[in-house]
Amino acid sequence: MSVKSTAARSSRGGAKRRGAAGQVPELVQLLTPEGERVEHSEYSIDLSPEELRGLYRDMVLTRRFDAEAITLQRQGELGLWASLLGQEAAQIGSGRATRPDDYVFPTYREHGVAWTRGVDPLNLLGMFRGVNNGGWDPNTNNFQLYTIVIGSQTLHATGYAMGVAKDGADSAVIAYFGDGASSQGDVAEAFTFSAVYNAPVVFFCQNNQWAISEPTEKQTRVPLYQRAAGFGFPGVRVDGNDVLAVLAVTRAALERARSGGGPTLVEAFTYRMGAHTTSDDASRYRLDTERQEWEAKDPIARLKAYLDNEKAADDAFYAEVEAESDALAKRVREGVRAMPDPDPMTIFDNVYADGHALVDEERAQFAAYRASFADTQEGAVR
Amino acid sequence: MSVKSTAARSSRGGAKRRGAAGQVPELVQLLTPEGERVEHSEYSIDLSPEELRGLYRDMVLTRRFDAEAITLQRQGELGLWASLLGQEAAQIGSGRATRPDDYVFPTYREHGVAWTRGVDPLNLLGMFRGVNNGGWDPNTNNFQLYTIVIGSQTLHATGYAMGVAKDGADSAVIAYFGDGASSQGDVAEAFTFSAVYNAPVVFFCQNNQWAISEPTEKQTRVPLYQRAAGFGFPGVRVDGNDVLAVLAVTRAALERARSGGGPTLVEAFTYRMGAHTTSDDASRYRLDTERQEWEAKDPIARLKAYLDNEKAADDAFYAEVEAESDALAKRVREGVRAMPDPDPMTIFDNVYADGHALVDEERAQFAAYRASFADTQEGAVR
Amino acid sequence: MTAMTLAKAINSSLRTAMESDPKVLVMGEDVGKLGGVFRVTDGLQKDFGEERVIDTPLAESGIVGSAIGLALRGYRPVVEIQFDGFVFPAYDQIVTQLAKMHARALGKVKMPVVIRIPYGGGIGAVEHHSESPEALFAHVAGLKVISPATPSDAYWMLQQAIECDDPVIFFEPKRRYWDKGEVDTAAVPAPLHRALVAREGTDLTLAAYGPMVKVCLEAAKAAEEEGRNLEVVDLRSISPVDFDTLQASVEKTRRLVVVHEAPVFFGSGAEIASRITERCFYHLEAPVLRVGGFHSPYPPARVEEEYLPGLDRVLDAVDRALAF
Amino acid sequence: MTAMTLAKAINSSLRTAMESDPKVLVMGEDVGKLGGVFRVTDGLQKDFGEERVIDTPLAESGIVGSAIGLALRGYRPVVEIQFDGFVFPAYDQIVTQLAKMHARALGKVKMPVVIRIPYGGGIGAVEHHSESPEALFAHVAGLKVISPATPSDAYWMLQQAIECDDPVIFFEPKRRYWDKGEVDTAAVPAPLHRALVAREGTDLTLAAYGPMVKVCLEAAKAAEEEGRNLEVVDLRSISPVDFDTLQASVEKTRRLVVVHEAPVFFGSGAEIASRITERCFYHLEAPVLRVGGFHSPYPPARVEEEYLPGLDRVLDAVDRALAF
Ligand SMILES: Cc1ncc(C[n+]2csc(CCOP(=O)(O)OP(=O)(O)O)c2C)c(N)n1
Ligand SMILES: Cc1ncc(C[n+]2csc(CCOP(=O)(O)OP(=O)(O)O)c2C)c(N)n1
Ligand SMILES: [Mg+2]
Ligand SMILES: [Mg+2]
Repeated sequence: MSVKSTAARSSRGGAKRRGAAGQVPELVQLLTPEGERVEHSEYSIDLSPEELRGLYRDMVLTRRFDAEAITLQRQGELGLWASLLGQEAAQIGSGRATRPDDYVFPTYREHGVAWTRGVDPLNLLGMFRGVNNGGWDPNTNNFQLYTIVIGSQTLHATGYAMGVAKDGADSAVIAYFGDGASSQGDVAEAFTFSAVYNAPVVFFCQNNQWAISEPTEKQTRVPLYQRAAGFGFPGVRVDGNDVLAVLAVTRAALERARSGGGPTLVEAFTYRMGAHTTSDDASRYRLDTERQEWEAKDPIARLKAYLDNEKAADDAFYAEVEAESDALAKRVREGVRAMPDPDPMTIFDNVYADGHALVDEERAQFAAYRASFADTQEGAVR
Repeated sequence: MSVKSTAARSSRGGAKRRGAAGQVPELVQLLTPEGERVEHSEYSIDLSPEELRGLYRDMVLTRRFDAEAITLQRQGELGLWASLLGQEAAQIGSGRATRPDDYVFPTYREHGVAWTRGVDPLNLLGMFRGVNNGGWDPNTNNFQLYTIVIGSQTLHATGYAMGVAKDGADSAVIAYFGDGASSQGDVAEAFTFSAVYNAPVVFFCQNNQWAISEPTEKQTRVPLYQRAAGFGFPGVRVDGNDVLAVLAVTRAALERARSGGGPTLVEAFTYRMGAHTTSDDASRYRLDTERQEWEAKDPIARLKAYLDNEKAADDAFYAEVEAESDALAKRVREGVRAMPDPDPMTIFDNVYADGHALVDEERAQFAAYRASFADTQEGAVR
Repeated sequence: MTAMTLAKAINSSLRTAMESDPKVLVMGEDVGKLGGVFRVTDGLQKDFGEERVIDTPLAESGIVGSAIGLALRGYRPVVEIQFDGFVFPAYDQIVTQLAKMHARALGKVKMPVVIRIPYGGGIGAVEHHSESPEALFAHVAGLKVISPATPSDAYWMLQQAIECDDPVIFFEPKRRYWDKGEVDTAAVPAPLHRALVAREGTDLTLAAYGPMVKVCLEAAKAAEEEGRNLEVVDLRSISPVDFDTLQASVEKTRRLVVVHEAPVFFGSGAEIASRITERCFYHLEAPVLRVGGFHSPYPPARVEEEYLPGLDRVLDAVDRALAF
Repeated sequence: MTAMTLAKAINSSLRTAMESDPKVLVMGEDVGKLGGVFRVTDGLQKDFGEERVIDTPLAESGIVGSAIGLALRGYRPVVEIQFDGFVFPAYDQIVTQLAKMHARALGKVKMPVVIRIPYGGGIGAVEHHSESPEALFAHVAGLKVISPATPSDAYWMLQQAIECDDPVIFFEPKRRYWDKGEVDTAAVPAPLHRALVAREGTDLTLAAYGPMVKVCLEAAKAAEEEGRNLEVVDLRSISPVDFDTLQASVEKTRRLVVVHEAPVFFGSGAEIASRITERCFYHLEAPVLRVGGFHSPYPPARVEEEYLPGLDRVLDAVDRALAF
């Protein structure tokens, strides 16, 4: 990464290496892009080598899974894929900050967070393959289904957090959303509700610089983390490619929520290294040089440099992670290929929990209609 | 007004007489409740005695009109009335800051602003009488129709302001809304759009402490003017019962908009002295003592005290305004009583500008149906 | 058996539900101290506290969106939308989230959220306070849509809606809030989505729900004086519609007029007419006629009586149907 | 005459409108450099600049709300909603503001706003990307709702919609974007709300609009092989519906099947069936039958072909109608 590019970015409210003397730097960082540990006046972290290796493993496996999904999409096994490439630290760092009793409300790109919650990666693929609209039980891992309508889930998270508070539980809730989503009225309403009820929720914004083809300047003219103050709760910008900083900042925010401190907005400053989805062609709207600059800040390379500097990992470890990655990719590949298409009659399932006469009627009619093809040659030909 | 009550209010982010040494006071004030002129480091104003008398006259006439409307509602001439009692300074001060080429987007309570724009007060009554849903041409006085769905008009104002900028005109736009409205997603989206496009719009929030039965604490836990900073534009809180301060602050904000400075949020800190509307019973949710405290800050009494201190008005002037008030009330009373019910066939008018076959069909059918009663005795009896 | 107004019946029903299930919450604008602009939640906050009767910020999407979250946490929120015309800021949350969550989760989560909406005209209100948007919800799979016509149904149907594990849009006929009727809080209520024959007749069926049931009963009475014997079916439920009950009625009377306040175009009457025509094609002696609002915004209060389907317009349609 | 895809026809139409009227604006998410996710606005920002082809923040209510303000200022915004399922955050602005502003102002202001919505399924997409919400707009007075089926109609109807002083919801059949057809940019187009007989026939009328017209034409062809002569009416407009043209067709064929992708319950077919039944009661030899989506959320892509009305389901309905 050239210092110049960082400077350019900071002119639009972006990353700064260090604040002016006496000031808290705008961007919380605990690990430089070169893998050096730096201290921060407000956030600290002290992880064992094993924990550090765990984060590395999480990020590598997540990236591998993501790459496999892209391949599967290219091969026609998935209809679409939304890659998290480049956002591994933001997701693993924040996801690993949650406790099992916390509840997570993702968008559609939180494959890394899902991993930290113990959701089987295969489950994430159902929706992208087109066999379901979200194939897991949210309550198994306290990980809600992917939400596609931008911003909606921030309100669900707020309501859930209001419920946690009513129950007197000390769990926290975390809602993921993007820089683009910050413009949705629902997100502002979530800020208002959570502030007024002092709900234990962390709003985790992955500012990956782009909302499909639109740069963050089309959504805001000041850094997004500053949005929170006007609603009466703290906002903090963290280097989203620094897994240690993300972990530290998210932990603090979740702890604050658990202990009655109310909401916090965390803006993870990161980058979407790939296209928006496999349907998108990023070359139409952004220069590859921008991407290249961010490559120098790669979250995995950064942690590896640190692990190596600290001698916290050896070749055997890396080889083991590599083997695990291969196994994961294989399992995913085979799992997806074996994923059956749903029975068409499931269209009528789960529309209602307590039944609905019209659904019953349509189900019966459709079954009869389909049965009519079983015996006529003519029908089958049409 | 007791000093104590002001202090109590300020604990929830309310009025402060003076900030701590060296700090800009949170609440811009140029006239104390006792009618003393005070200076402010950022905002100043210098009005001629005639201009001061003009503001007084505006406020008195507006209040009289409002009182007459309440009476007319009690007499059954109006179905409903939303009184502006107590908010005269906020409305006259801001309305008088606008230029004819500026454009105003009101809610449903901006009778004072309408007055400053030259809208005939009678026009405002049509909707409350139930003879129309807004009976004036917005482009005659650049004063949009009253908008009932809370918050919607802030986006219209933003779009209009985007258009002004596109046209290269140096006009400004002002959007009125309430403390309750600040919670609507639309208002946040208006903040986002206006900031991103640097639209020449002033968001004028009359924080009258209540949204029907809900105090401002149910909408926000920090002062509302602070909302703006997180969207990248300035917010300022002005003593909404001080017509001079409101005029000065709004003028500055409009001027900023006209000269390419983009949006500003003005929070006029004021009080709804009456019930929400004539349908409301404020005694169910608030103490009359609160109202009494605000009476001591009355905007009209305050300006009168100043006029008297400055010897800027004499008895003849007051008598003249009184006479004008009586005449206005009479004209309004008579005008409303003479306001005819609409012809039922107008239901079909103006649904579309370019026509619609179904409306034509229904109009014809309804006309035939109504005509059928003209000749049958039986029908008329039913 | 107690005589009470429809508003009071809803109040009692909420109270009963809150007493029997601590997970039931009431939330909305001004539902607390004020008791709602129609006093439907009067006294509830006093007795159940601010944690269960929640005055919300002024943001309908926020209200419904946070209710969804509360439901995910195991609560059963009963949301009040202040007036019909103010449900639209919440429409996205209702249509894309509330209605679809159960299906999206393959049945793993439930959405027991009731959205109470005072609806319809006839109270002399300003714009957006008199609309009937039920068709806009009935078209959406995943929602149940109901509307009581009497205090007794208001009481019981709300109980059933709150017990239901699906989202229910509960349309309250606001101009009937002050009408009194007997409520037997110990009765065994009819199934939630069952239509009831409110008046038996032989010559033609009038079908309605909510505020129009009363108008239809009055029309039937007026028609009786002219020697016509009309049956009135109170549909009670708009999604699903109890077509079996209606079909039985129409097979008997051979004529059907559907009445609602909402605009006719793309309104409930269209669905009912189409389906009944399909089911009763050889029985019908006249096309199913519809009486409802015009294709125009709800008009100013001083002409609403002309706009709203009243006795005369219903009887006019009856005449036309009988003329076939 | 040029052959072009439906997407390209819309692109050309926008270009023509922008060239001839400087007040025409294009706005939406990703409409600029990207040219929209379907490339429908491809190249427009390059040629007309960022002031006229506006990439907006990600907020649909904001997009429509600010378009209303721009219209008040004299502009003619053409708004793009990225996918059908994302129009709902803007629903409040559309229904309570855009649709009612002209009437509210007693005709003093006009609302020439076009809202383009790629709609319908069949493209293998994820949730919210395949819906057909047209009924939710047609029920609302003040809006006009149209949907072209061919590149030529896409070109011309968009021209006419932009020229219209009323708000128009322009539903684009997204799965036909890549279908080619002849467009004569010098032709005199049919009136905007006129239905067209796309194929003449005598035995039964198929009525459809947008993506289903092609399916109906294919069904008619298939039926021909079985000796049945079906007429296909392309309605083109959903509000208003050209009932005169349809009535004339049904009086001739005496049977009608309405086809759309949207759920049948409370869908367009209901309105069309009711009104045609009323108008043609003595002509109809069978009830009007409807073919459309089920009362369920749009299903996952891998079963959408079963969900969507196709040749077989249309022909099944034709068989049923002819069996009466
Ligand atoms: C309400 C709504 N409008 C539009 C879309 C289409 N859409 C999907 S993703 C996206 C961009 C989201 O950007 P951001 O919030 O930054 O998240 P990112 O994809 O960058 O992770 C858009 C416009 C949508 N899903 N929902
Ligand atoms: C979207 C919407 N929801 C609810 C209402 C009902 N309502 C009318 S005024 C009002 C309170 C408004 O409070 P505020 O914004 O503070 O303005 P004020 O009346 O105090 O001037 C409410 C809830 C409405 N008009 N629109
Ligand atoms: Mg992004
Ligand atoms: Mg207020």
